[in-house]
Amino acid sequence: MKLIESITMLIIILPIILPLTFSVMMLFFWKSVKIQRALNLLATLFSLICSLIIFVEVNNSGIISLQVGGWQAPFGISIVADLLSSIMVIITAVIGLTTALFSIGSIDESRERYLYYPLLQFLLMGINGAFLTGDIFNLYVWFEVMLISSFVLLSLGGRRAQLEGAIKYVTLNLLSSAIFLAAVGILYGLAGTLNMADVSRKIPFIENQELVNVVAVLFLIAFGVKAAIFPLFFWLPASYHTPPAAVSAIFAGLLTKVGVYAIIRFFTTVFIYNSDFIKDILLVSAALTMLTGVLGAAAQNNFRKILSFHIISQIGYMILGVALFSPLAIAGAIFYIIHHIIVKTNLFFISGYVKKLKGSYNLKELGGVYKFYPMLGLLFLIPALSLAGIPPLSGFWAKFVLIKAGLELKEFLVVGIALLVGLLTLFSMTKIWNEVFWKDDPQNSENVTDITYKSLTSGKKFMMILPIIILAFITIVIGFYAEPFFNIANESAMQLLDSSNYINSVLGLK
Amino acid sequence: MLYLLIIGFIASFSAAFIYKPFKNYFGWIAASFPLFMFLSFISRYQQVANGEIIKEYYEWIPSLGINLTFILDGLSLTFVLIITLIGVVVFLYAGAYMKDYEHTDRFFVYIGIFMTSMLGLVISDNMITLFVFWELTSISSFMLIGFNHHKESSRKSALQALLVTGSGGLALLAGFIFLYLITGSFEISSLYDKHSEIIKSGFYSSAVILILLGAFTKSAQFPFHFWLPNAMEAPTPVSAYLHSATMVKAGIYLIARLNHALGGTELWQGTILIFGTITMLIAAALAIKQTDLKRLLAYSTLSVLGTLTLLIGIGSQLAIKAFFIYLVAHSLYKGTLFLVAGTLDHSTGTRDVHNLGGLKKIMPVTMATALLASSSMMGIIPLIGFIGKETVYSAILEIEYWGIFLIIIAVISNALIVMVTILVGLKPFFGKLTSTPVAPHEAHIKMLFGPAILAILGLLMGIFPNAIIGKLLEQSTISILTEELGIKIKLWHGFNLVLLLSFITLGLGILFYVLRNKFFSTIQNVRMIKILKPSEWYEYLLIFLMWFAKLQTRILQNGYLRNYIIFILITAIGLASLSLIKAITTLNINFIPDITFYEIAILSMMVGATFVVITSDSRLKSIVAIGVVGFTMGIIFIIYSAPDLALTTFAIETLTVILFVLVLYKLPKYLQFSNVIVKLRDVIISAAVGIFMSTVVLYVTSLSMQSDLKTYFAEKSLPEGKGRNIVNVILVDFRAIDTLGEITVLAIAAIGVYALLKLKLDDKGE
Amino acid sequence: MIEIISGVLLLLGSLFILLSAIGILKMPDLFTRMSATTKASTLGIGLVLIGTAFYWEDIGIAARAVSIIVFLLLTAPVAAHIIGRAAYFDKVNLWEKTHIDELKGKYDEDSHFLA
Amino acid sequence: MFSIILSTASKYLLPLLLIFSFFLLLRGHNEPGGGFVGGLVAAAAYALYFIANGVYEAEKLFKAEPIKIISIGLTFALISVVPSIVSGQTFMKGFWLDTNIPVIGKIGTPLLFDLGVYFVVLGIALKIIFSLAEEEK
Amino acid sequence: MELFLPVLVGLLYAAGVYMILRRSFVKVILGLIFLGHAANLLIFTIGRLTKAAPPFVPSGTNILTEPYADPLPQALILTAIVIGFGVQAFAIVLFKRAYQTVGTDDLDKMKSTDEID
Amino acid sequence: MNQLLLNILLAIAWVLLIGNVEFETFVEGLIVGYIILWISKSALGGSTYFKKIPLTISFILYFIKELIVANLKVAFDIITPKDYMKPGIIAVPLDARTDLEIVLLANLLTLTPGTLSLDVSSDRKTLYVHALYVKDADSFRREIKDGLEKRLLEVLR
Amino acid sequence: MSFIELSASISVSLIGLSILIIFIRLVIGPSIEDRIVALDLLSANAIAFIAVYSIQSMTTTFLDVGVILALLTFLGTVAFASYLERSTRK
Ligand code: NA
Ligand code: NA
Repeated sequence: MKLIESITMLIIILPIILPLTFSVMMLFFWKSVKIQRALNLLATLFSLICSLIIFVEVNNSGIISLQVGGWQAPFGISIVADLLSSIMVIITAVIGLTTALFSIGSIDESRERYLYYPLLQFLLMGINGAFLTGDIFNLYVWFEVMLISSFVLLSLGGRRAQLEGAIKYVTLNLLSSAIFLAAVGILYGLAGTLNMADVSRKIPFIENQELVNVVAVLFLIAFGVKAAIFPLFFWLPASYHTPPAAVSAIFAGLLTKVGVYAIIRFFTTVFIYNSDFIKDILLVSAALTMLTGVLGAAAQNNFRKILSFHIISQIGYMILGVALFSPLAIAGAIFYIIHHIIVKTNLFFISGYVKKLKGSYNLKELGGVYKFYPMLGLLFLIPALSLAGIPPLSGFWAKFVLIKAGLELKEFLVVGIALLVGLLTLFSMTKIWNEVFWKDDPQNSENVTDITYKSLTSGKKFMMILPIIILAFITIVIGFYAEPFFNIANESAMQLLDSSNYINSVLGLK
Repeated sequence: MLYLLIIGFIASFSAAFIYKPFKNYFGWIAASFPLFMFLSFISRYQQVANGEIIKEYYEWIPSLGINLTFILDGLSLTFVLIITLIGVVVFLYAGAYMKDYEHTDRFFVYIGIFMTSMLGLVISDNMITLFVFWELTSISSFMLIGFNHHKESSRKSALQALLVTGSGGLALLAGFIFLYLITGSFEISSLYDKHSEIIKSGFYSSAVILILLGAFTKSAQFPFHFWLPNAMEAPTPVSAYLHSATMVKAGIYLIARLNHALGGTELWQGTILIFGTITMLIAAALAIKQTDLKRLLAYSTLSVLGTLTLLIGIGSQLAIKAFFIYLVAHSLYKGTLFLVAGTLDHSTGTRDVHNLGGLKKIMPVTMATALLASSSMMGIIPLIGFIGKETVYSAILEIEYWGIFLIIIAVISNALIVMVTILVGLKPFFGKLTSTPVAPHEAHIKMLFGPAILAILGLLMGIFPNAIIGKLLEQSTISILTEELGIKIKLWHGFNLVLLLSFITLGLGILFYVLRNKFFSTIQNVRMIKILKPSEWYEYLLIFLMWFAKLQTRILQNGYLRNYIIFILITAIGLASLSLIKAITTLNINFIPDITFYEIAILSMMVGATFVVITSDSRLKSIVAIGVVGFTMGIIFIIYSAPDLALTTFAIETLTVILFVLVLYKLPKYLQFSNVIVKLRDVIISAAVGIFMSTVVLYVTSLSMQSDLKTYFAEKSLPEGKGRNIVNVILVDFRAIDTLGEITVLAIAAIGVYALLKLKLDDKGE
Repeated sequence: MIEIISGVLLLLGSLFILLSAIGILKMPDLFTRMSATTKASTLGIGLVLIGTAFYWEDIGIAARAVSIIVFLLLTAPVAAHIIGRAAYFDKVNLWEKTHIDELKGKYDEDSHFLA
Repeated sequence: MFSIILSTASKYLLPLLLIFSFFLLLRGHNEPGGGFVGGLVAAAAYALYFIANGVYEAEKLFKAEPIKIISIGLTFALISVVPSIVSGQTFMKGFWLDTNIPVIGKIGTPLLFDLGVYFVVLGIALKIIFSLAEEEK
Repeated sequence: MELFLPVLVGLLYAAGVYMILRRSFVKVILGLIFLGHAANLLIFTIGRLTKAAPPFVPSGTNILTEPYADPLPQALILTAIVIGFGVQAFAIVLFKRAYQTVGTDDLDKMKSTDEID
Repeated sequence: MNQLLLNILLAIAWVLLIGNVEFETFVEGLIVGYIILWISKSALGGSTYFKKIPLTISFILYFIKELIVANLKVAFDIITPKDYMKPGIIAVPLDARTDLEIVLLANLLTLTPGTLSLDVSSDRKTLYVHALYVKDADSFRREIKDGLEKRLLEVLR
Repeated sequence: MSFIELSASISVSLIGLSILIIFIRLVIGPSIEDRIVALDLLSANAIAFIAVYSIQSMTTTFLDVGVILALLTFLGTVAFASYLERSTRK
């Protein structure tokens, strides 16, 4: 009986421990790529199951918290799953699973032999840790786990572009870590505690509230770099187009969203969001993030570079949700995150598939895909149009909610920008569509595929197309069946805005 | 109705699978789909005609007020019937016309989706549901306009149409949300009794402007009209369908649909009236220059769309009546003429009016059809077009003050349309037979049947207007004006001013035709100043957009790592300092300078070593110096009671040195890159960061801190953590999960170093 | 009594340490500096450590002091040797009064083989 | 680089340093030290040996693949949480045996965890150093 | 009130920032190391300082009584140092590989991934 | 035999480090030492040592005396402004044969102020020494061979 | 102030002074080897400082740091020297 209880308690830490356990197992089998593939797949499957159970638990019985080592909060480290966390963990698992599949189909064996799969699991471990922890310093640790795995995944293979991209990625992210660490230190110096719930409780008693604002700004900058908001995003376009598509895809889907998650978490649970200063920063940043991102995309002629800049642009929408800070806006931001992760990952997968097919990411060199692979074209249109906010796909509802929230709060300018950016996004997506799918292949109008594609087994091809189908299907489901998704987003927004439940659950009050 | 839509979408997609096996008679199969829709809806005719409003309701996203509510009233049904009826003809026609195209199966998928979306649009009562279908028509028309996507012009036109209608769509969405914010509902039918509330609201004008933007772009009103002629890149059945009867009418439909809620104000009526008038005239005028059959028709369509808009702008009972009749008439004859143009193209290989002539003997059926439709278009009795034009003139004449002015414009525009009609509908068949790229021949029955039906329908409606559309007209007017219409449609009103105007129009039209032929080369040479052409605005806007996008990307994403760092740091320090300044004013602390001897030693070592690192011209020297920095850190940790930290620092420093030594082996000498100004800038930035950090630390440490954690660890470390070294107990017990993460980082770093050094893929690919 | 012994040892040791510090500053070239420092500082530190051990009268502390001393005795000359050798390769200038250099020309420039 | 003096010294220093690293590991719970510093000292010992004798000799001496050591370390860390799960306690709750062992004092899962840390640190330091050294050959 | 450590914190930050703004990547790494030291010293200082009282429970007693240094910042810094080391080690090797591939340590020569193609 | 000796030495080192002179600690040290030796077994070649304890003691005393004398000599040179040094690098032929002998000799020479062992020739027959006070090379060589080397070899052989 | 306290203070001051003097050598060099020797000596001084500081602060926990410091300094010196040696080899 006790064991069962323990396992139910254990469930919320499993998204962190499972990937680690499987990574270690893979390290023991590091000579056998096949075993690693299987273990990796198994790990992601288990993680998905766990995350679903966590979600059901949280949805049924409220916020769950685990005091690691039995040291009561705020003295030990708390692992906490509220709705937002559990949603994020589920999406992480979905993306993990699809990336695992896509990797089997697309990653070259040399990378696999150099421990690609354990790295993937380490990355997921860090991401899940960041979503689940209730401790500020522990968040820093998970950020670092996530970062270092992403550093390695980014540079794995050692091609020139990878290395050049990685240098910027690494340096700027380390800079953000340094700011993060400083902020953690200052916050401890002010509040004398690291537990998010406890900090939230103690902040009102700090003598100098203006100093709290200083820390809040520093956290915002640190997370802003990770989230790639304006003007802190430079590392992203410099690097995201350099690694293999599977890596780009999981980065594109998950990494920046951890930054967004942290911003949401800090400005709902930890800090009390009552400063016009912070709001102004967020609003201006949201607008400029949307704009500069989409304009950056408009300037590009490379499939993945366009997609990379669009990540930034889309992050702007999520930040807009946080900046507006009404329940609807936060719900919109959460809905946006869910939608965007699914869609963006898929677009990167598709870019990878096209690359395998045609041997290039450059729009000028590509063409003729739709003619011979209409299914792939259709599969591209689903996420692409969703990203552009075409109804009734998921992206439309995401934008709709935010625009509605913005108009409710009479933030007309930023709503106007959001709408304009939506149009420009559509422009970019049609540009890809025109150049890659519609246009004839500039080299040859016959069905010419790259040598690598010809050499792929049908199993590998299937492994590449399957995750694309899965994610496209999810996009459609979210679009056509948006009500439950929106309701959950709404509920998590409510939970975030009333942090007393969180605090009580973590600190064991009441 | 929802089920009909679902069936519609499924049927559309199924075309992809059933096209190939039934290729030869696919036109009939395809036509049965809109026919089925037509029959399904016309079965409700009686109900609607009796004034019943049929509604359906399904929950979709109730928490956002978005539901699948469908409404079938006179207005909807009119549009539904036009859409499906012309659909039957176009689908049948396309079966033959598209036979030799590649991927015709895809064509039927798109056009099926398009039709279904169009149906959804006109039966939706919920604004957001309507918007969903609105955007779906944009997307499916994008696919249709760009159907010949191997041609760059096709792709460009498709993009243009999508961007113009898409931008309007976004405005429309915002407009809808404004309406929601005013009324708390997205249901259009719920707006009936909220008219006064709406027009009094502060959001009213925003809502009107945004919604009209949406409608105007979709219905190609000036200055957004340019996408429509360009969209003639599409295969002819597409042009016939989208640009005569369906898509471009969506905007008109929307204006009509929302008239009851938003109308009655100067803003609404005036804007619509003015833009409608301008479009009517300009489009007709622009037609003069055209030589391509389809482009001629397109400009005439634009003019008609302007007229329709103008009519709603007038907003009188008579105007609405005119609107309705003209709408039906136009759909019929324009659909026919587009298809005729397609047939001519198909049979002769050209669409240039100058290359066509004397085909009456070779293509008799086509000629007959064209004649019938042209008569309607020119407003010749007894076709429906005649009634349409008559009513339009009557409605305009009713206007006070501006009526005269408007009627002149209307007559001129219509005369120009007459000219277009002569060019498209008559000229190809009469006169001398010209040589064409393909030897002309009469078209296949499937391509003749449909247009002929439509043309005949136009005749029948002209003769028996009340029997066929009378009831529908009444109900439609109720939908638009929320009041009953007391006027019956009549073909013949006797000799009056309006009839005179009709004759003037015809005469003027013929005059225009003659003049046009006479001065054709002159007309061709008339170049409009580019800046005046909205299509050029679009081009300029795109060019500007690309220029600006590249410029801002080059400025921001410039590739220089240090610029990125500077951006981040200035943002961080700038924003944080703003808060800090406020914090400082509320603080006062006293410094007691109490510096011991070894503190001086440490400080001078730190400063000296830092200085050496910064100024050093050799790598090894910097490494030795940074070793001293680390070493000094260790000493600080010893002085301030942190032996574990000191141990770790020394160990790490040594390992870092070893690493550096292994890595830097054989690297070249430092190069001095930066000039004095750059260095000065960097010194200022770094000094700012340093001063900021020092200040923060000073002020935070000046506050008192009461940490429960410190005492807790001191009390529990030995009894419960079983260790005297509290730091270690924290690391392996209290906060063991931190340490777990930490060793994971190390493991990953090791893998990373190993992989980086061992795995070196060549630079081809990726 | 023990405190006095300890204090004297501390003072003596730190004097030797100071001496070696002055030595390293004053001596004319690297080799003479190393000659001066390696020993004086080892001796000085040894004395200070013994002094400390005396002060605490604790076997554990004494053991640590002894281990440090032993370790220094083991490593200091090795360190001096490899630095000196590296310096010789690196062509660090000998003091002009160095009158005999029997090592000159004995090293193979490429392989560092020493005849 | 080869120097008889350094090479010989390193051979005698290696066991001395290793014993010292164990010492740091085991005493760490009560005195300065712990798995991390212990692991680093052990790695330093091997690093010294490697610098003095070359990577070939060092790898001959250190036969285990460092990645295996890392895996073992992580495994120890993971095993240390098993008792807490099996006994139905909070995750990672420390477990201690009653017996008092000299030097170490009490034995419990946190020490096992620390041992894991020791191995990971040792493994990574060696992996990094050896990879770099091989790169140069 | 200690003045000298806050000043040192600022000095280290300034040095770190200055170094990461250089064009040579070796200098950038040195800058990152400075920033690491700076952050550690910041946490150490801001967690309040105590001289000559390490957080060890003396033998013979069960709990530690004031004055003693706060052990938590120390534990945090330890973790941060170690993480920083792992990351730095990777960064150093990354830069080495970049040097091998690009043939220079000038960061201005490593802009290819930001170009518009 | 040699291994056992080393093992016991390690155990003693252990006891000293722990600072807890008890039998249990010693046994523990033996076990730990055994593990260490087992890990590092290939690092240690065979050689014999620790035979002549009295000789060793007298050697240590001799060395300490030398150490202090030489230290004072150098100290004097450091604190007085004038330099009395006549440095030089001298090749000293070696009688010491085994690595241990050579290394011990070289290191002890270095520890003695005024002299610094720079390197051993690759054939291990010559030791190159830097010295602060060299009147002439031959007498310097003799000094070392008759002094430190002879005494050291007595102890070791 | 007892004799031992006094001598400890003097001792710390002397060591501090030595550290500063050695540091001058570290800064002025001129050769890299000079700097390494200086660094080596600095850390030896740190060991002495730790020893005396343990008397001043009445805590013994720091002495372990001294042991480590001795070991690591040696390692660092060896690393530097080997680097120098190899970089001069062709
Ligand atoms: Na714990
Ligand atoms: Na640690």
